[in-house]
Amino acid sequence: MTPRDENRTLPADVTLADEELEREASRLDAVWQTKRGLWGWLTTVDHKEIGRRYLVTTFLMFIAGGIEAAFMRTQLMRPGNTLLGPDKYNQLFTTHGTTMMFLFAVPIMTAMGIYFVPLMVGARSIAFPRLNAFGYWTYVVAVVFLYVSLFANTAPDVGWFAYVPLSGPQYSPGHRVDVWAQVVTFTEIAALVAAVNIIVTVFKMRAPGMSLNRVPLFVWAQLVVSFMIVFAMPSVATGSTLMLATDRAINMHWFNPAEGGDALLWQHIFWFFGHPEVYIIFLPALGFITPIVETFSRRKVFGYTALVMSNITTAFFSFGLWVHHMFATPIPELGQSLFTAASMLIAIPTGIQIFCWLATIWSGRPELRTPMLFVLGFFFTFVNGGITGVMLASVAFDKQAHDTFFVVAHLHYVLIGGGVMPLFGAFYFWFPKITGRMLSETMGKVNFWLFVIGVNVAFFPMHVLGLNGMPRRVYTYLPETGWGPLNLVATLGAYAIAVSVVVFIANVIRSLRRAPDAGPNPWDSSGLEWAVSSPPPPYNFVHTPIATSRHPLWDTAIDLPVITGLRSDRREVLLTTAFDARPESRHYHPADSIWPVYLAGCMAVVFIGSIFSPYFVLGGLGLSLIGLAGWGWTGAQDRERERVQVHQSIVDTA
Amino acid sequence: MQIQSALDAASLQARSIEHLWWWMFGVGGAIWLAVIAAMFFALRAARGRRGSDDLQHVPAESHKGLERVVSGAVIITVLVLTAFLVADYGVGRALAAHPSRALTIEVIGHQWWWEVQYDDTNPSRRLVTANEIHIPTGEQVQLKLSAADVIHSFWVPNLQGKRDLIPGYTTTHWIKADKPGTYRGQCAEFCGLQHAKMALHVVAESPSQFRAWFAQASTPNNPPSDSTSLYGQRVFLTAGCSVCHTIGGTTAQATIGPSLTHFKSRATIAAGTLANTRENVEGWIANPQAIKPGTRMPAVPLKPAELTALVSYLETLK
Amino acid sequence: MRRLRPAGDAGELPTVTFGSKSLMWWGTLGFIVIEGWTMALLVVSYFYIRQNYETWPPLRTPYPSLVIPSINVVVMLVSCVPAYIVSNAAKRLDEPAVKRWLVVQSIAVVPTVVLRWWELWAINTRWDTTAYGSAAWTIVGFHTSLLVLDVVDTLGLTLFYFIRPMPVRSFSDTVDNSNYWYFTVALWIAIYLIVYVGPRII
Amino acid sequence: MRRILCAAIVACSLAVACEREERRLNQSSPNGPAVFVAQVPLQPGPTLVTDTAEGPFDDNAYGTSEGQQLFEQMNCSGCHGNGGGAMGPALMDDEWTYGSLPNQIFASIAEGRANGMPSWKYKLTNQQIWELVAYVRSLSGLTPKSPRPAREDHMMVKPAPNQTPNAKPKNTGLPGASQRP
Repeated sequence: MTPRDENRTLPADVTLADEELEREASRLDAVWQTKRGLWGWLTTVDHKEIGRRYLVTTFLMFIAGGIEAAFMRTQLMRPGNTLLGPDKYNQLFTTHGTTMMFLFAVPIMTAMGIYFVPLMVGARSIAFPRLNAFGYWTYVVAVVFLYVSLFANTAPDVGWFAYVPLSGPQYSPGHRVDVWAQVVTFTEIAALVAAVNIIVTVFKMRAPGMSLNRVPLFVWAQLVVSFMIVFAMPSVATGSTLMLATDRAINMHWFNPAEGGDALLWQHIFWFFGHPEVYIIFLPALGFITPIVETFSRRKVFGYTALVMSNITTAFFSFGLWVHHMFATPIPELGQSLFTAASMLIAIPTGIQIFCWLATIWSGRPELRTPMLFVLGFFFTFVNGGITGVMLASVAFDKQAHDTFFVVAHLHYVLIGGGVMPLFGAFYFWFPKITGRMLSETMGKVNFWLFVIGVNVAFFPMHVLGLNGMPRRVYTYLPETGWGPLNLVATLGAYAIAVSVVVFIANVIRSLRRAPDAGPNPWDSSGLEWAVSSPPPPYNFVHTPIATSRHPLWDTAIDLPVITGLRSDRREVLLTTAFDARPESRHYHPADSIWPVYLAGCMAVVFIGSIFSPYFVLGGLGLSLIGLAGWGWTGAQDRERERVQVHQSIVDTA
Repeated sequence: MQIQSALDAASLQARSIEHLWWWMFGVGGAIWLAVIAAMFFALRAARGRRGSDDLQHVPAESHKGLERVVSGAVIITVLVLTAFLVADYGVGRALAAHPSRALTIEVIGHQWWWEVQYDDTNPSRRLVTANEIHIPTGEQVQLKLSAADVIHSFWVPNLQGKRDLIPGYTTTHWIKADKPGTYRGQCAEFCGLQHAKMALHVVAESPSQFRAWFAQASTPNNPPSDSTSLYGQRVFLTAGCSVCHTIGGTTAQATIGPSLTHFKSRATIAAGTLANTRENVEGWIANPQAIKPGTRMPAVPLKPAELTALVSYLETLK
Repeated sequence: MRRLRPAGDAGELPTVTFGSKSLMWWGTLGFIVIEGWTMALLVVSYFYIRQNYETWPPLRTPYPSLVIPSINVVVMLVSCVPAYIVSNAAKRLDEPAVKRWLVVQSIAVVPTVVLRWWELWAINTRWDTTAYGSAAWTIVGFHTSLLVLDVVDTLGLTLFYFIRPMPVRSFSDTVDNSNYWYFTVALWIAIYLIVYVGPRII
Repeated sequence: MRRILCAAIVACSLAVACEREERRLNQSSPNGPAVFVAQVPLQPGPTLVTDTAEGPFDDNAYGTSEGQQLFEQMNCSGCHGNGGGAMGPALMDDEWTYGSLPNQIFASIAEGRANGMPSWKYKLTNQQIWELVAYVRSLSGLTPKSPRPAREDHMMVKPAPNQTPNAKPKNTGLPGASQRP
């Protein structure tokens, strides 16, 4: 059965009457609504509820990491400053890196995916809602654990890369590094379940008619990145959980040179994850850019296929570059040149994407609203970071710049320019969808200008500092090095960034206090997420829409064709075929459940406990058995009404 | 002393890298300007036709044009990258070139100081010093790098790129100074509490001066003459200094801390942290933690008289 | 709000599907990929460590013993038979057969976990003596966690079938459980060859 | 709700963690060498704990690990093995000729003992000796487990080649646990 056949059977001009829709909506509400109160809050599996929490928590982490950065910048403001000693400074810069990479950048991108992918593909929910909730709670454990440790003077102090042997048992006594290893473990679990969730949602739950060549680029980016997560995150999980933690806890010798272990093994394992990580942060951000550019250039994006292809090739290349983080280590020259070539190659797909957007803007009708401004800020900042990236790919030059402030400048240009600026654009763009309220344009422009100026003032001088020989991760420096003035400038820039973030927060608070004013589609944008009310109802779509093109809302002027017939007396979602999205089956959608949060608690006992005693591990696993049983425990809901399809034959079990 | 900088090259290697940098900087800057210019032009005005649906529709021919422009830009990118690759490879070759045999110096990284040993077939003539490397100008010197505890990185920007010192590995590195001078370097791989204060100096001298220094450095000092320094020596040998430090010609032969045999001949103390002046040395011995929190040098409890005597003894170790 | 035009009806679509039509199948596949990939990384690290030794296993370290591991390989292969029968019965929605053979499968899989304990010691060195020991123990240990997970899953499923009528879709989950078991066994055969047989060859 | 929970966690972890994790860097002692009288276990100096049963670094991870480093650097292994004992007595068992209390061990290190144990009081500062005390006591499990250093980055003493595989691992988190007699 395809939409087209149905179009023949049903007269094209019939549309659903409003009161009929309302009746259906109220029925769905009764079924999909999350319970009120603490219990409902703990048990909800609504992907929008979870996604919103994810967004808030990750943004809090952004602020926390920012505060740490402010402390560090203040310490480095002048030579020989004594605000922070080496011990505190090392804890702060490690927590800053860990927070920004593991607790902010990656999860906030997946959070956007968790919230918007189902809406954009026209699904009522995400593929594995309980797993989704479990992932969020695991992430919360990581957040709480790291920050409790920070205040307990137990924050990791060996850098977010935790090189052995410095992070090994002999040179990092106490439990600081164990905290790091377990925080990483939790975030890996969260990232992996989110990735699987998004992959399956995209493959099996797209609206009828949304064949792969009609999938929005936002969703494409999320899909590609989810695949990257599946192949990158296990690497660091292996390193931190199965090697570093065991080295520290039960005297394994993975990294003990005297017993055949190898310090470089860690660097390979870590960077095999660590380099794709950058693109895991960066590609979803590119996914935000396309709809913003389309909407504010008032035209469909130029070079859709090229953009999709660049996404995929970037993902592939990004796994072949990790050694360019290790050019100063004893690695054969030839190997190094190969990685240089790969590192430069990856600039091409990124370039293609930028050219395509420029072409879109060029041939469109640009409107400089705040989201668009942030995209322009992205061009201004990220291109710079990309070029320094190509420079760093050169072995010879990298031998000078490696581990200096030049790299600090480069990575912040890439991650802030390529990640945070599109993210702010996305906030302004989709905030109305999430809350039903617009953000103030004026405050948005203040926010933008402060931010873009702050970023460039803060990080541009660091290029020079690096070339003038200032190494990274130093808690202070001597006056005679002459690094003082530029560091002062950088610090002032950092303060400007802080102010701009405060402006943003004020903007959010201001608009949250106002009455909803957005309406379903304030920007007159083209994606399916704009077809539903803002904020969307718990079931997303009363009737699953049919995607007739890449820009459903632009191409179907008035009537939106929909698929009816999904049951409204129980949670049910529509599954379609993986490639051309033909309706395939109706899938039972699980009810709210306490077990996700319970199991996350068990994970906390297992992994945090493993630092102290193996008995915690056994205990935690024992407890989780209850959780697994509860999770799997399902009665025979209306068995007789199921329609079963084995292979091709449909069997009624009535 | 030279400000440490990769843009103030004092050797073939550093200079070729510096040239590579300026070249890449020029090209990269041009590309950046081009993109930003394109961006502003793109913003200048609405192009294409405004359709009934309020969207811009691009006529086929100008779409063709866009395609041509974009693919042109991509081709340029590819060409530039290829150029970068070639340039990098060339410089890499230049850096790799080195003579078959040369003066070999072992550098061992410790938390948080540098041990320096001049190789010699005769172990007794093996010269051991710390935090200061003397090299003759105009010739390539081979460094054998290894680490005693955690990973460090040897980096003297004016002379050469950096190389990691990794436990379990011995890596080789080549440096060469064209003109005499003192070049500052600093540990470039995070190595713990005092990573920030783990510096070293490379002193490049004319070959003759170098030979003179080497001869002088290889001979133990003659024992102290005046009573104060004699007292100071006794303090050194009894108050615990000798547990970690070596002073040639005395019973102090421990290798846990830097060798102090020719202490006074070095320009700095505490791994390039302080100038080697009497006040600094006294302050350092009295309370190292105030200067380098976390350093392994303990605050040895000494009476004022003992301290001054000890320092005046150290002053004699030229 | 745009007006909605009904253009199709999903009412007639099946609600329970098997294989790649069902979500659970995709989820299982996802975690199979993740776990397989993690294991692959561990194996690569194992060979990376191997480069640091002249002899493998290191001097004064005996070869891993083969008896118990070989027995366990056989047991696992045998246990695939009931798993296969179960999944076929499930596809036929033949509840009695599913129940019957799930019991058999449960009985067949439990011994693998028991044998695993001696299998760990069959490595013949401790994890804290050499990097070789660490690598071997980590690989076998990680597979043990997958093994235990799937055995628990099988037992739980069996239990549920006997406690109360299961929803029809759990027949589909039962099939996926069997698939996951095939994966666990296949992975173990690879590890058996690398960790236990390997040192005698390389 | 969650805030209260956090507060609780913070409170208790602060309590347990601070002491363990503190990097207590070598403090300067007042001038004048620390003088000891062998019979009296009292020492002057700011960082000393003398008459209590607990040494100042017993539950401090950094101090214990510094002690471990000193143990290697001062070549204590020369006589005591890696704690297993050789020319000198083993430090991993629970036989203590001169007592296992921190101040007793302090005295043994500072004063030296008969049959070859040298006196270290003029070679090491009080703090260094206390760090050694913490490490030595950790070897035989007299200090709390969590601040103890795990294995060191050097050669482990290998077990006998024909080590019986079905011996249950007694992994005490101590370096070279497998070599215990």
